[in-house]
Amino acid sequence: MAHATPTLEENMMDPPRGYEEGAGVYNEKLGMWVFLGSEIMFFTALIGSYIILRVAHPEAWKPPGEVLNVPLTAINTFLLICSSVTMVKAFAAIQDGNLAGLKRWLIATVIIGAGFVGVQVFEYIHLVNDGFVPSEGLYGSTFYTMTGFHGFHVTVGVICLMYVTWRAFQGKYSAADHRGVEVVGLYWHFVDLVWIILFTIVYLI
Amino acid sequence: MNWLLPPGASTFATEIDWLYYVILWVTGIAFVVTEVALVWFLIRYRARPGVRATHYHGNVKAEVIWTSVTAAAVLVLGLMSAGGWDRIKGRNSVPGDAIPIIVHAKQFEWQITYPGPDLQLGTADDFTVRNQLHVPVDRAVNATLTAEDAIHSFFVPAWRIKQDAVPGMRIQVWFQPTQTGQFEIACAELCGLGHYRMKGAVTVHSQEEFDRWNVNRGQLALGQ
Amino acid sequence: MPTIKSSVAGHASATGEAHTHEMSFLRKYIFSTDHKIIGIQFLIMSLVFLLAGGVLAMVIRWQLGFPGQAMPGGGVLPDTMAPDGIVLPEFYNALVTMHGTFMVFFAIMPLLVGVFGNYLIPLKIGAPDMAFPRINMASFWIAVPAGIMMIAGFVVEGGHAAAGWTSYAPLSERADLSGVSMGQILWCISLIILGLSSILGSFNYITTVINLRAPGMHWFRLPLSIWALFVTAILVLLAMPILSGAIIMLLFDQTIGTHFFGPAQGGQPLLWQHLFWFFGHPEVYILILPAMGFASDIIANGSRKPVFGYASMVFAILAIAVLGWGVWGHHMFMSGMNPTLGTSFMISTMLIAVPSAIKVFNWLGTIWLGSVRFHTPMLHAVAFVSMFIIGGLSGIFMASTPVDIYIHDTYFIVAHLHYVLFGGSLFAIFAAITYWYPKMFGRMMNPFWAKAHFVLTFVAYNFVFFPMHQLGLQGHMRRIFDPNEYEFLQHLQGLNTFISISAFVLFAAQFIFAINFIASWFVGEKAPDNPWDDNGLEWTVPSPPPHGNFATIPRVYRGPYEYSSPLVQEDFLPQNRELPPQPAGSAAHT
Amino acid sequence: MEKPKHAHPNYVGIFFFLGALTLLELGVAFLPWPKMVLILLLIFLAVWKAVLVALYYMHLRYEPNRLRLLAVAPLPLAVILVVAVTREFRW
Repeated sequence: MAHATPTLEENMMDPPRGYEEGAGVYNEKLGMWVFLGSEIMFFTALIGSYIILRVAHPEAWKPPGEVLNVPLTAINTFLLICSSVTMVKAFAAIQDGNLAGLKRWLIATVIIGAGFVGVQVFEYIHLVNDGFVPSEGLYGSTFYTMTGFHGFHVTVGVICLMYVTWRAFQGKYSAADHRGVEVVGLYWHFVDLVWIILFTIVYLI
Repeated sequence: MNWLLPPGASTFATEIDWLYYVILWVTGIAFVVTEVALVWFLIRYRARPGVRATHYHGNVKAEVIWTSVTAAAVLVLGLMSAGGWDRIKGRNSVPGDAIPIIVHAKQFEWQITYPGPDLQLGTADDFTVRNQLHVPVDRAVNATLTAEDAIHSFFVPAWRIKQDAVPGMRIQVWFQPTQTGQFEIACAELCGLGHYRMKGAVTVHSQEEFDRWNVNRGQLALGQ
Repeated sequence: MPTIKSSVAGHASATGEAHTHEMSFLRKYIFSTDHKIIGIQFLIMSLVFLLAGGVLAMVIRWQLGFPGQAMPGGGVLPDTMAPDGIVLPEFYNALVTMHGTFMVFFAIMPLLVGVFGNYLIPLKIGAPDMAFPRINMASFWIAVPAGIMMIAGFVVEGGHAAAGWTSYAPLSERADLSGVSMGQILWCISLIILGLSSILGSFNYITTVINLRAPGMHWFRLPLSIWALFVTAILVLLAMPILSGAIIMLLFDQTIGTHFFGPAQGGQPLLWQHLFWFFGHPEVYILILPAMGFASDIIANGSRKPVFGYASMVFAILAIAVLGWGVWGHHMFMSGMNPTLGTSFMISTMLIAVPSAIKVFNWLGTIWLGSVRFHTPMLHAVAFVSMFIIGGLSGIFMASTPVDIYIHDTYFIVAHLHYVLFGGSLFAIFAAITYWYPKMFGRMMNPFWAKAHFVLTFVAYNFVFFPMHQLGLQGHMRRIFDPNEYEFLQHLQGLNTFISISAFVLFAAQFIFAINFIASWFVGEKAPDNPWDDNGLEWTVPSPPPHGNFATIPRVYRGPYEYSSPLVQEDFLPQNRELPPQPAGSAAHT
Repeated sequence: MEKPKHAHPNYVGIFFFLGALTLLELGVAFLPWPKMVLILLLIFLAVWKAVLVALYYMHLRYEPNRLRLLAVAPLPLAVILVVAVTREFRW
């Protein structure tokens, strides 16, 4: 069981050397997955409350499309899926050591992600102008809390992505070490995944 | 001072107190056995010069035994409790001939609506009294608990009955007093500034006395 | 044997570059990324909150012991709290609320998880630091504003939150019902921030334990304290966000007029209770599992004997953690919940008694055939076991739904929870502080005063909390400002006064500990590396350990409880000591 | 140590498939079918999409088993909470 002293040339994408076998992935990736477990529980509280309240008072909700703008949100959903694929393309690029590709795809992801937030703000403004506010019964309460906190997560994701992009422009990532890209990517895809669920249960059901 | 449970005055008191004493015995024995063993081991196996502790990692057989004994004991207690719970709070536990009343809790009083002489709620002879619960002895009463503002909890210690009153919900609680006399209603759920003085008086009448009171008040209500 | 420089071995730990050069005072002691410094920072902060929570308890006990009388020194309080030193009911409600909040969230939980999670995990598993030292530092510095905000609630208009530490809606969400608005909002925001701090801490612990165990430290060689802290971190990670989510909804109900918990437009008060206790019951185990872990370590050391049934101890921890997610409804038997649901929660609650009982029997088995050294940590650990027995057994009364009808929300519950939280967690915390103090500060605590503190605390504690069972059995409700309002409680005044006087003694005894703690820091006897002859890796390094902990990552050869092993002369055998190869079959247990 | 390489999954193909599923959802949501059928169908489609994202974009498919286990561990808790509490309102 001889271990070489790790050097900078080592592949940083491997689990830490010299320790007992752990999760089989490097710390940051494991940490992000553990953190996502916590995020799952946070959205469980919000989405779970929504389901419970809706089971208790089905009459407080309107049929899909009546209050909420489904076509607009469908476009927004599509945007978020686009940003997921650009993110994963960025990851694939740096896996192959393609720094230029990484920068390109990251910028695309940041722009599309910011676009999602923009559309959501636009949607909120219109809904509020139409009198659909958080204090409008259970429908408004759950809608704004769930989509609002999702939007907050997207915003945080965009900020993190901007940081990663900045680091990419400084050339900090390589085929041997692109932990930052992968970890932020995991978070970003998770946010996309939550939106997939939210879009269905909030807008379509 | 009474060192165990105070005297009970409803049918539930018998059942709950019995279960309480059963658990007291079971846990009491467990308590004495474990604490005596603990103290005895500490004294018996205190460090003494030249005596080395036994290098010993455990005994699976002993663990299996005490695990199964504990599991059996708590499961039996659980099953015993399940029956009592069902008789007291179960969905179908309310006797059919129970007198219906409404207990409406608000900061910081109990408003009790009686059915009047016809023993039917929602009729003209219904009447409401603040902080006064009058019931006949040996007759089941079914109270519908409602709350106006915060959560309150309807608690009559002598009857061993307690039930939260939650705004937005109608919760059934029933009881059958077995002794006439005066008792107290307390609020058992923190409900704000006056929580500590949100009390009511319970009067358990004989059946005739209750009928007289009920008819009187019902006629007053009709007369208005 | 692998030799890896600790500075590079944990390439994921960002401390690497900080090892060699001198650091400024600010980087070394204030904004430190060293898990040991962060642990000590948490220790100081949570002991301050423990004291504050204790002060609140004393005011509560004054009011109950001597209702309506002017409190000595109470004149300093403003008229909105206690005019002329006489406690007002609105202040009383804030007192019970904040006593609970301080103790649960800002004292016991950080003491167990924040302090010892930070201090012990890397040292005991043989890692140079946490996996993410900077996030670890953030976790402490996020907790500080949360604490300040929680204290600030006392001075805002309308007073502090007064809806109980459980903050049952709708009382907590409507200022017109409780008379409190800003205090409750601060309570919410503070706990959301604290939740973030706890989550950051716990995902760090989990990653560290999974990925940074020294070679040879496989799962079944981990000390039980680390097992307990690891499982606790998982519970924190998964339970805290539920509380955060619930509190966010409560905050929105108060501030922007949503309708989650207010019944006016279909909100459900019971939803708050379900969410709160879905967090709250795992929280109960968060507050006891690490205590159990410390007790296991210290009792094995004090008995000079391996822990009885190590594997079943681990499985009991895991069983408690898993079952702990299915019992939350037992806090709500009287809430108007579906009675069928009540029955299932009762059965699951009864079952969770089993792993707790296994642990108690195993502690007894550990002492059996031992050679008991009565050092202060051992005294506290044994007190923990005996008090936990009482707290555990009294839990069976309230698990039984019919009996709970009577004792729910009475002082019986108060007695039970203090037997578990004070008799259990806090005695284990005292055990842990006195045990690891030499490692933390490099000096021994004065053993005489440490024992004096133990004896006084143990006696006074039982005088305070045991009679509370009796109060509860007489129907004495929790959280009532003046029991004399009720005729059926008036005969209990004498008992209440007795409890209060005992409580004052209990409180005063804690100053012995405080003075011993502070004074030993400066003038205590210098501590050797391994004052208790313990096997853990943390005792193989200097007291206090240097930055980076280990000169080389240690190699682990056996479990942590090889006391009185026949393989060596001494009665302890450190985990990293390499022994010459044994003839086959003689070293069965490792 | 050489990292076990795998060819990049067909990310773009999955992207188009996700888009198609979204369109399908939009179509299903406004069908005049019984509400319960629609709900089950929509949830099925949403979970399908979510699983695709988790397996390929979050590359859980290529991770060690214990990491996959860790990732799905919180889900039973979510189910317990929702199933138990909805029983309050549907006795």
